[in-house]
Amino acid sequence: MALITYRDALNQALREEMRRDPDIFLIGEEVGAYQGAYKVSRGLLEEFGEWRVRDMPIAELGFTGLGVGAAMVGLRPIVEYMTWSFALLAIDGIVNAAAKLRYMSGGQFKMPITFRGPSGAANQLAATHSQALEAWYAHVPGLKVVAPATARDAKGLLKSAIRDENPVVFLEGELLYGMKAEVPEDEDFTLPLGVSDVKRPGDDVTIVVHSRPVHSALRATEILEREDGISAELIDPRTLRPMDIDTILDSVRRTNRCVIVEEGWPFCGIGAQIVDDIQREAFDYLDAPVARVTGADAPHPYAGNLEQLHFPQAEYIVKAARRVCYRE
Amino acid sequence: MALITYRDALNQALREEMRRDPDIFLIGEEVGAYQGAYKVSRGLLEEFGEWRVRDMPIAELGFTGLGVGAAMVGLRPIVEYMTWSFALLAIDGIVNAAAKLRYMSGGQFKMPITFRGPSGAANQLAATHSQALEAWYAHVPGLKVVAPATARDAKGLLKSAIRDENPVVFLEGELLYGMKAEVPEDEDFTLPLGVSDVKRPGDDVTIVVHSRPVHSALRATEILEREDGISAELIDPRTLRPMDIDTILDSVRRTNRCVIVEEGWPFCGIGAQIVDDIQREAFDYLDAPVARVTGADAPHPYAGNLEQLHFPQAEYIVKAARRVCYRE
Amino acid sequence: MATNITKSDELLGLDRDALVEMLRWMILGRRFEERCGEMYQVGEIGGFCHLYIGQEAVAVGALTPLRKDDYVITAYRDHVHGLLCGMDPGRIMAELFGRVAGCSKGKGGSMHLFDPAVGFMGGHAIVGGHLPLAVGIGYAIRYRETDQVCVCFLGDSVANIGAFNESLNMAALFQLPVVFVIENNQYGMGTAVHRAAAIENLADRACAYSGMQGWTIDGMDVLEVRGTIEMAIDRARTHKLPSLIEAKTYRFVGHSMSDPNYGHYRTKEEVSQFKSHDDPIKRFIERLVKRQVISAADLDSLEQEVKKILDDSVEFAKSSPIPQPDDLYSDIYTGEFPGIRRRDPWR
Amino acid sequence: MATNITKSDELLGLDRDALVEMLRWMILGRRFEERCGEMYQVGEIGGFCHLYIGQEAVAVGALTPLRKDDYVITAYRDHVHGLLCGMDPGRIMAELFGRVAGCSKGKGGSMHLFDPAVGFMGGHAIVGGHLPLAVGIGYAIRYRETDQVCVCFLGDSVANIGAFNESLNMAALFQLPVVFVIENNQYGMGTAVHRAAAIENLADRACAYSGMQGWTIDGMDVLEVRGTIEMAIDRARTHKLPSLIEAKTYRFVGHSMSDPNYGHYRTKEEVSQFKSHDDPIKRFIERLVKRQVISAADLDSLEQEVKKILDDSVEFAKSSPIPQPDDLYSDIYTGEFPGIRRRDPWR
Ligand SMILES: Cc1ncc(C[n+]2csc(CCOP(=O)(O)OP(=O)(O)O)c2C)c(N)n1
Ligand SMILES: Cc1ncc(C[n+]2csc(CCOP(=O)(O)OP(=O)(O)O)c2C)c(N)n1
Ligand SMILES: [Mg+2]
Ligand SMILES: [Mg+2]
Repeated sequence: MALITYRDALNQALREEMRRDPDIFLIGEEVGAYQGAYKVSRGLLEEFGEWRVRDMPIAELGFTGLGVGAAMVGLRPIVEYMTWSFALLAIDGIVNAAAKLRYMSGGQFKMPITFRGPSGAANQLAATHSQALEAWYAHVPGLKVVAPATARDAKGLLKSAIRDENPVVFLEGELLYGMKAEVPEDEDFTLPLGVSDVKRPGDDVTIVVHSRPVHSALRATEILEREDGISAELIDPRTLRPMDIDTILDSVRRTNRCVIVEEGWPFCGIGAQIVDDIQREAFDYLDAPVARVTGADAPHPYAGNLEQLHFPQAEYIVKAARRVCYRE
Repeated sequence: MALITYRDALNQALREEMRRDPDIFLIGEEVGAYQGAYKVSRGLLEEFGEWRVRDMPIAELGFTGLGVGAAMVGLRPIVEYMTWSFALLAIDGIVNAAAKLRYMSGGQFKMPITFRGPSGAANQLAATHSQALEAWYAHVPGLKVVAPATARDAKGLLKSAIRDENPVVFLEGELLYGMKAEVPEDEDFTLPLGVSDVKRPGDDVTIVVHSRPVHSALRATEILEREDGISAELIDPRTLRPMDIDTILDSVRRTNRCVIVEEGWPFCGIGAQIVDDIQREAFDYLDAPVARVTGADAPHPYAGNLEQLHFPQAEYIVKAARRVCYRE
Repeated sequence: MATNITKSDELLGLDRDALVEMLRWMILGRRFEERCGEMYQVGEIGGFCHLYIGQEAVAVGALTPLRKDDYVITAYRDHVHGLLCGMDPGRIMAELFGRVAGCSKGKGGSMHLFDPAVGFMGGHAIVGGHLPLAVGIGYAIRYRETDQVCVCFLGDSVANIGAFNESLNMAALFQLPVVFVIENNQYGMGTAVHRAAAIENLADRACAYSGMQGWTIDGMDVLEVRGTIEMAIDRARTHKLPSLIEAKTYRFVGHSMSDPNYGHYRTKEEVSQFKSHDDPIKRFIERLVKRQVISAADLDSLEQEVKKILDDSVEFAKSSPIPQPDDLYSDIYTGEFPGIRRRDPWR
Repeated sequence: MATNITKSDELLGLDRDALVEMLRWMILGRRFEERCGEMYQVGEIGGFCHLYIGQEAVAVGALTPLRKDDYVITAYRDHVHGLLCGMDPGRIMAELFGRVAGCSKGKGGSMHLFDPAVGFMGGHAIVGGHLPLAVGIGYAIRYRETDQVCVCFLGDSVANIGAFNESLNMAALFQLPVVFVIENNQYGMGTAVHRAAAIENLADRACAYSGMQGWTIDGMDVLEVRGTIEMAIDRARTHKLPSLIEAKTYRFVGHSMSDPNYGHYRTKEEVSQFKSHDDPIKRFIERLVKRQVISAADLDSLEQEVKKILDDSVEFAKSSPIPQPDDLYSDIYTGEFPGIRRRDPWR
């Protein structure tokens, strides 16, 4: 184990997998000579050469399709978006091509492609650059969707995503790149897709949260413990499609209360689906309505103070947990 | 009142509004000389001339932006997509430009633009041509989303959408174009956005459904009445964003049971959000978990028999209603 | 940049077998599509169905010189391209019928045919959507350092869409062995080319990409198509340079089965003019007869042979069952996808 | 198609006031950006902030000949374009500070400046995303039958993106009065132009659109820019024809505040070479001094004048309050949006 950043964990995952399998290659804007817009691909061009680490023109639709076409003939592309907000230009390639080619061909194609890059807000990048659209991708049959919150999860899950035979939407967090965690150095270390992680055990309320807000939620659990004596269990599904809902249900059946947190917009968000799953399968266990804490139902503002308000802050999670525990 | 098709109702709405306001114009593929791929714009080129009814090259991103740019300087464009599946290529223009320009400019722009065209499946058009992505658009602050199920609603809501000062995503149904209903001929007839319509009153269970499945749900209510003596109330929200959730809540507070139906995919669908709203605001009124009947969690198959299976059939709605009424 | 190549009257030096083979493909293509039209009328085929009638010289001229290990990709007007790659006519017909014996088990239909085993990479229904995929295939060829090529067909309307610029630029920039063949049938659905494209000859758009060679040719002359494509294939295979060929052709039928042959956007006269004076099959037959390569009897037996293939394909399709309900949920993912039906207790 | 216009040594026949005005804008642009850099360093400005230092000749040459009722649209490197349209420097600075007195009440920030009241249509942060909007503005101009024009600036990287093809084709097809000005500063972020674009001169891509005129010019020569744009504006205003101008320039600073001035993709030497031999302001000053249009004293007073404007703008920005929490939910829709905070009891 070594204490490394989320960025370096991703870099390790890329490097190890590319060493393991010569069919894997990485494309995207500035992934090569520039060493990655956020330095995730540092050193890879030097090690693997330009056919395996290729800078692309700014043409998201085009290079997404380049990846899909190469996957159709058996290569294993990794497509980096400088941010996922730019992938809106490429969404036809992800949703109409990558996600559907297997089905439309009656199973003739595998589609071992990983789409990755930072998603969600960074610092004051404003409305066009800050979206957390995981609910969109999770909506789509044919895709898998992964959103790691820690360096360890990032490495283990990216390796599994790259090895998966299906198109995986892999959502990183720009504000997570610098965060450190203990990460196994073992090249065989992977984490399976579709398995939730209990990031903190607890008895009184279940908090379900993925990606960056995991860290606010962890702070919230501490406040709840300290100020209210509420013991919160924190579950990070990590994979949003397929989602390991059983771990969540098991917890809710014990705690009887649940708060779901996400960075994205509320309407038809990830949390809405989890609410649906909980009420369908654990209806009789609920002692209070499930509460959701989400990004504000607004585009992302530039001003720093407003942007902070947009995020699902620890403070809101605390309020929501108190509400479902009837402790207001 | 006259008995006319959904297609002609839309045509009337376009014609009346274009006569009323010279700033309104229509663009899209085949909207002019060809009279519309589905003949919704029949006769409009002849009446209004080529600057107001303009055939576009196949360039969805480009002509979406053309509309947005024109709206920025005060015109009122109507952008037709031959089908909404093709709008995936234009989604950056809808989501990053149209939906956000007002916010990003601190209110300096109005964005009176209507994006419209057929959404959802037709007959055996297969995976790339059949998507019902209303959950995506409803997720996005800055947009309004409308999905009429009848000729009357189509006319009244399209007129309101065109008059609205905000970007409206207007989802029609290719399989609805030929359906007839009584439609007011009065030029002042409009229906407000954001108001649910109780399409059938009832006492025992609330069925919430929009767009084409409204008709399967109506059939389901008849079967339920006849075979089970279950009196189902059918509510069509018609506008998905903003959604008139109060009408739905009022009904559920009376019936204590609810089934939500949609053509789109289940995960993070419209129904998931309605479930969330119901459990949050009417938790204590529910006598059973809310049930959802959706399109299958699969891409759309071509084969006719499989495609039928993909849709939320009346039969499934009946089953779901029986389940929530504990009548299985 | 675009140049017309001189019309070859030397039959490109092809021997009789090769020429008859080309004619056979053209007739098979024509008759296959006619049969599809009939099957559509009687309701065996559904959805959107775009026929290739009138354009046969393009696919036949472009695909007969390919190697077995080359790749081909096109849009939704794809039956004949699939056949030429070596797809089984019965499996295509079964696909159009929505049967399990179809190349895609009935899940793709007319617009989404695939058979990677013979290098046919689809069948893509989003206009322009397959151009980036062609670039990816070209990239993979260079990645693996083979000397395969990828031929990518596109409609005239595609020259105006974004993916065109992104794809041609990348193909030129990375020096990929991709041959783009525009089938300019004069209309994108109901829109005449000059009403959509601000340029006289679409292949002139090659000018925007250095290393890209453009050609505008008579797409009704199967040998002109073949002669040009051979040059383009050589550029691709040997020099890793992409090309853009515009083959001017015409579709004799409506855009799809739901579009009338003429009406709003073109006249009956225009259509019959082309049919009687510029039918690629008639033109090729006349030439072969004139040069005494074939006789009326040869033609007859070709037609018989083709008819048999089509009868068999329809027979095959009809004998195949429709998919099982469970197939709705199969082939979405490779491997297990836990809980895929969890939210669906109703079906 | 692209042609270099001859370098004018006649100062385009402009009088002293006009020339000094241009110089004043260039200095204001440079100093404004320098001030932004400082304010970023001290944390008053956040987010992505792309400075225009080195490129001033392009915006100044292109925008000084415009009429008040013309439209201007550009990407995220937009401060100087906004200033030139007549935006108040204080309101821009306040926007960058995220204050309510900002042009967009602090909601847009550096990349999303807007002031439609002076014809400045933004400030767009998605590469290529504003080209279709420019086409829409051009469409509206023709719709209303006025003789306005729309000038659309774009980075060199945009020539490779899909929207470029769609937009230029539509502008040419519908004969719209749009002037596209590529600011070729030699890099798209860290990627040299020739590593992204398969073409020598980007303006040569005009060849793909009939009616579109292309020019590749020295974008460090403010008068060459102005002379060219005047021809393009005339084409647009009088003849409703679009143009594509490529102004070759250089950015003296990093891509954005988070990118070092040199390093991975360009050398220190290259940057200093440009700074010392091809600074557009120095070049213009030398010319004006040589032609005795201005003196050292004039320059001094210009700098003083500009400094005062900047001091005032920073003062103004600092004195403005930050937005109120409720502003998070305002300006999303025109009119009421029922239940907008219904799902948000926490904030
Ligand atoms: C992106 C997209 N927009 C619109 C359509 C609908 N559509 C299908 S074919 C077609 C016309 C295409 O014309 P062309 O490229 O010339 O090919 P042709 O049909 O003539 O072979 C259109 C508009 C589509 N499939 N995809
Ligand atoms: C669609 C999209 N892709 C990527 C980005 C990230 N990005 C912002 S600026 C930039 C480089 C653009 O270069 P250029 O067009 O030459 O303009 P310059 O910055 O040199 O003025 C990139 C890649 C973006 N904003 N939008
Ligand atoms: Mg065509
Ligand atoms: Mg640049």
